[in-house]
Amino acid sequence: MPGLEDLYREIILDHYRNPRNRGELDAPPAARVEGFNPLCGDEVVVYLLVGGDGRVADIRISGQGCSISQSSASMMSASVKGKTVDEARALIRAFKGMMSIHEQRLDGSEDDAADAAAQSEVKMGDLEALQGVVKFPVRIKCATLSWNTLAQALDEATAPNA
Amino acid sequence: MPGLEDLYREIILDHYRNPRNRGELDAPPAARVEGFNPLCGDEVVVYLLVGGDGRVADIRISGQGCSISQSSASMMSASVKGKTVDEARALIRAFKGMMSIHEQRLDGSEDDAADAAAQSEVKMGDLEALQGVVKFPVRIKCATLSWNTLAQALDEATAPNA
Amino acid sequence: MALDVARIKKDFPILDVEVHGGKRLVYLDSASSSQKPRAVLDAMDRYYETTHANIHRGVYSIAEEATRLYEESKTKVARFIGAPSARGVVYTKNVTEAINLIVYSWGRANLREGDAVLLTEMEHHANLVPWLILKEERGIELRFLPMADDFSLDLTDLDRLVDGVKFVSVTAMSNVLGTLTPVRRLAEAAHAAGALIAVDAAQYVPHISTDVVDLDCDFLGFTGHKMLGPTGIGVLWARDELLEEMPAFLGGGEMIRDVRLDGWTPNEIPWKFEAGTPPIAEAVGLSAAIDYLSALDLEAVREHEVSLTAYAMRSLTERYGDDITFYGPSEPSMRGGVLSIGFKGIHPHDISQVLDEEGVCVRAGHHCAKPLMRKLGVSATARASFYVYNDEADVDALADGLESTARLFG
Amino acid sequence: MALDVARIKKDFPILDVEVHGGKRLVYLDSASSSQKPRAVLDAMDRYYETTHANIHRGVYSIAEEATRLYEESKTKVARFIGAPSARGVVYTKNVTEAINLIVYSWGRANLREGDAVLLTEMEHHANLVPWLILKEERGIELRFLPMADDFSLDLTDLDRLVDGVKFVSVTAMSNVLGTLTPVRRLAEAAHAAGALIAVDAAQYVPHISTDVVDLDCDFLGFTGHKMLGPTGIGVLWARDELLEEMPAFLGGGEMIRDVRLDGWTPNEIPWKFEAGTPPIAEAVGLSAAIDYLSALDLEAVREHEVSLTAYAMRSLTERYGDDITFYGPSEPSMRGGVLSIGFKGIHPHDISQVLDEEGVCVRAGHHCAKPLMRKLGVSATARASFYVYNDEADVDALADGLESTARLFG
Ligand SMILES: Cc1ncc(COP(=O)(O)O)c(C=O)c1O
Ligand SMILES: Cc1ncc(COP(=O)(O)O)c(C=O)c1O
Repeated sequence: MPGLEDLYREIILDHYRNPRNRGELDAPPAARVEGFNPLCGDEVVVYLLVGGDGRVADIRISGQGCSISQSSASMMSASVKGKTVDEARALIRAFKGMMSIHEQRLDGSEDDAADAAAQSEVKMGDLEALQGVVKFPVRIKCATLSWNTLAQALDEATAPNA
Repeated sequence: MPGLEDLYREIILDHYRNPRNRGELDAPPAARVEGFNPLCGDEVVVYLLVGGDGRVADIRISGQGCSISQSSASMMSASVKGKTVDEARALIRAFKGMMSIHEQRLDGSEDDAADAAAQSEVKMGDLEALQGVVKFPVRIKCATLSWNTLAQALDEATAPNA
Repeated sequence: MALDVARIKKDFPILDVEVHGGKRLVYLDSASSSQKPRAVLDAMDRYYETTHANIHRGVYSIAEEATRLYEESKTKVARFIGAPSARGVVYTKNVTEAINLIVYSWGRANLREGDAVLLTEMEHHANLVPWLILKEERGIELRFLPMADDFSLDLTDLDRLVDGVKFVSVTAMSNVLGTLTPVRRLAEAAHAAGALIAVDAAQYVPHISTDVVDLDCDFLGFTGHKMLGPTGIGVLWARDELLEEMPAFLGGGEMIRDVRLDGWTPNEIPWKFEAGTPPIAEAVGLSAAIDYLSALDLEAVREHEVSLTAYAMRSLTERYGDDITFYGPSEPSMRGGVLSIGFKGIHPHDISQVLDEEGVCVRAGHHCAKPLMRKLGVSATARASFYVYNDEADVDALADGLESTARLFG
Repeated sequence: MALDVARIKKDFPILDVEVHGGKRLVYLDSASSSQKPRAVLDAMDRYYETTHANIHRGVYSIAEEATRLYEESKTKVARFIGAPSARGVVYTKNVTEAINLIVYSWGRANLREGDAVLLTEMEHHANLVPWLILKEERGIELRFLPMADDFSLDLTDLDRLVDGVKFVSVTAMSNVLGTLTPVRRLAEAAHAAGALIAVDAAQYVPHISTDVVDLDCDFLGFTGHKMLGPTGIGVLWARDELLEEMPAFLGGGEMIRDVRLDGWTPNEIPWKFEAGTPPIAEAVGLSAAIDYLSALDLEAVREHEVSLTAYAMRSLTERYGDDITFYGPSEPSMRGGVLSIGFKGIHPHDISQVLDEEGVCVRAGHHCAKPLMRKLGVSATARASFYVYNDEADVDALADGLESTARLFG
């Protein structure tokens, strides 16, 4: 049985207590996407502004959730700010690779393989602290909520008609 | 565990091998009613002729079934022939009283009490041989099939517009 | 007579389990699913080891005995809820299926566009989603009795809301708030309005002596796994006459009288509503669970839970004052042993996670009552719930665990 | 490798039972329901004694472990039937519910008056009555592939019958005749006609290695209690894309993503179709049953049953000649281990009753296939059926028992 210290690392608690990039942006011009965890009712709203240079010019997070979903969102916002859209997408893949539990898959899912590859190429930095969540399967969705929402926001911000 | 000899008494096997009143009657004037055991698919057809004197003038049985349903039908036909409609009805009640398993009832059902009373007043004769069936609950419906069908036939034969 | 909880605990093997390196398991999630006493497990094992066969169709003796055990189980269920006979007892896989059966069979046969059904804002999804599905399909109207500020059911507008409805379907006890609803009064109002009433008694039957005649309801549903019984079995009770009239729901073996390639005729009730092989071993387990509960005596069970709830509310308040919020009626005798709490604004997931580390199991989430959570203005609560095997030491473990939570997140 | 039946028998506690004063139990009714090995009972006990909690919603560790065991069970089921993923595996209470799910959800969403569905004359009521109910409701047309004189499925008119149908639903093996139907060929015909195909594999999956990709079917249903597993659990497998499109069936907890008082959104598959608390312990038991069967090896199981069926047909014919009739294909390799017999015109009830006295359990009746019985021209048959724990001594006991029957009724 993994202990709580694997889950609630100091840096996670820090992001939970002092969330970065908390707030809202005008949408439009920003993309605004809501994410939702049906298990617990947690909600996250991602506001994303991609600049003319194809980089994440600004990002804000609102919504409510547990320490894992809140800190993951906070760390996510800090880590993608200033990144190009492609870099952000690679980071999402890498993060989800880190979070995926392979045991319940029957087929060697290609997505997983790609995620794992992405993971090995991308520097995760502080995000590694969230790795302990994998040992608590119920909480994985808490950790990935904001990342899935970011993926949608990136799609929206870069859609041809946006 | 009751032994088979409780179920397959000699007299029952005799009625099974040599069924009495087997055949059909013209209907009308006879009442013709089909009975049906969904458990096993057994079918019995009772042909009943009630005379002007209110007595069972003739009765015939057709259909197919197991030894218990066949012999019970045969014994039933022999025992009601010549009886008045009321006597036949009393016999049905008495027979069903003998066959009822009380353990599964929650309420003191009045029908049961009446059946039991009827049973004590009516002479069952050979029919007593079927009492052993009660120990084989699944077979009770085999034994009562022809009697339930007779009850319907009596209703039909004595209906105002018949 | 008070429950001898120390002795009762010994009957539940799982309570001997140690978690997280030597922590005693403190199970406070019986509103989600109860634990099972050895007597229930033994009854099912004995059934499988000596008697198992498919029922209703077999002439040979183990099949006959299996059939007898199955039907005896229904007789026990009928007695347990004061039903006049076992003919009104239908086994389903859980209470959710029982409610769906009502909606699919009675609902679809009787409700047309514009017909109104009255529910409450406190319903579990099990007594809401089936009606929402019918609403989409048929355009029926759903009305809701609201929750009052004191977490009771607000009856102020009952007369207006019940007027003209064809059906009323209400929980007897909220699985989030612990609120007991006034079922008899609602039944009276329903019947006065010419409507039928169904009661979701999933949280009621396991804890409070139930009499369907007394409650004057037309349908009552509950679920085996919340009353010391196994998973895989639920109960729908209904008045015989209603079951007689209602069209069949699931089709298959057992529920027919005759089948031809071009048509079929239904079996007698209750079997008309039991298509296919029923949960036989589960029925045997439910029998044993009812025996166990009856031996404890439901009055004593209720008394125990009220006093444990009172103790929990008192001791948590003494220790945490305004840092703790109870979502539910403040008077223990007006509620069940289900305690939804908010604590220092800490997310229920985090509370439950930290408590787990101490061996304390509480549920965190929306408890399948999202509309009610919205009304409460929270996305989740942490919920502790009590049953026959819980005692004050369990409550103390919860209180201690909250302290660890506060230390980490406070 | 041949099955070591003597060893296998030891794994099934019920086979040690003595009936009627010292008679060994000779269980020949596995087509109705199989017996359970100790490993299955132990797995369920262990679950209840160490892990039970409601699944999917709990953060604490036993709830997490219960969830893992439940999902692992689905993964095992998926592997066992060659399904590409566990996402297509829905747990129901039995296969009857699985088929009703297809008819209520896919059927009601896709079939209108006049649309045709193709079944066979050999269907169990489970794969007939749900369609008859839909026919009454919607006026769909039902067509039937007939039984041939040699008890095989008559494909002479397949092209004509399949032409224009929207759905095909067929048994993979008749529970009366033992007839194996050519599922792959039927799937090909269905797909060529633009129809989907569902397979009732209740009598197939327990006995014959199954690969849904190979069979090329769209839906496949089977039931736990016929494959060494517990009562109270069935399986519907379907192609992911179909489940995605199909509307929900039963409404309640677990199957939702969000619920408001005025609407709801469904959960992902497969949970969209699992309303309420599922059969959790039963899923654990089914896991253990699959492990047990897999360890025996399905090829060996099939071989064993073919040779036992061959032995039974041979020895009964040697002993009783024309006095015995087999309703079913004469070639053992073309059939399952289900032997419906007629004997000297003695009613099957009486046969079964006398056999019971000798400890031999066979089923007497219409086996939930009344239209087929009518076609056979009988109201009932006596049916012996074989599984992994049966051997030639069991068949000999059956043959001896028939002699007692003849003595009493011949
Ligand atoms: C071919 C077939 N289909 C369906 C069923 C129904 O199974 P269950 O009663 O478990 O739903 C059976 C068994 O009775 C069967 O043999
Ligand atoms: C009030 C209420 N109704 C219905 C249910 C659903 O019970 P089940 O999941 O056994 O169908 C529950 C429990 O989750 C409940 O608390």
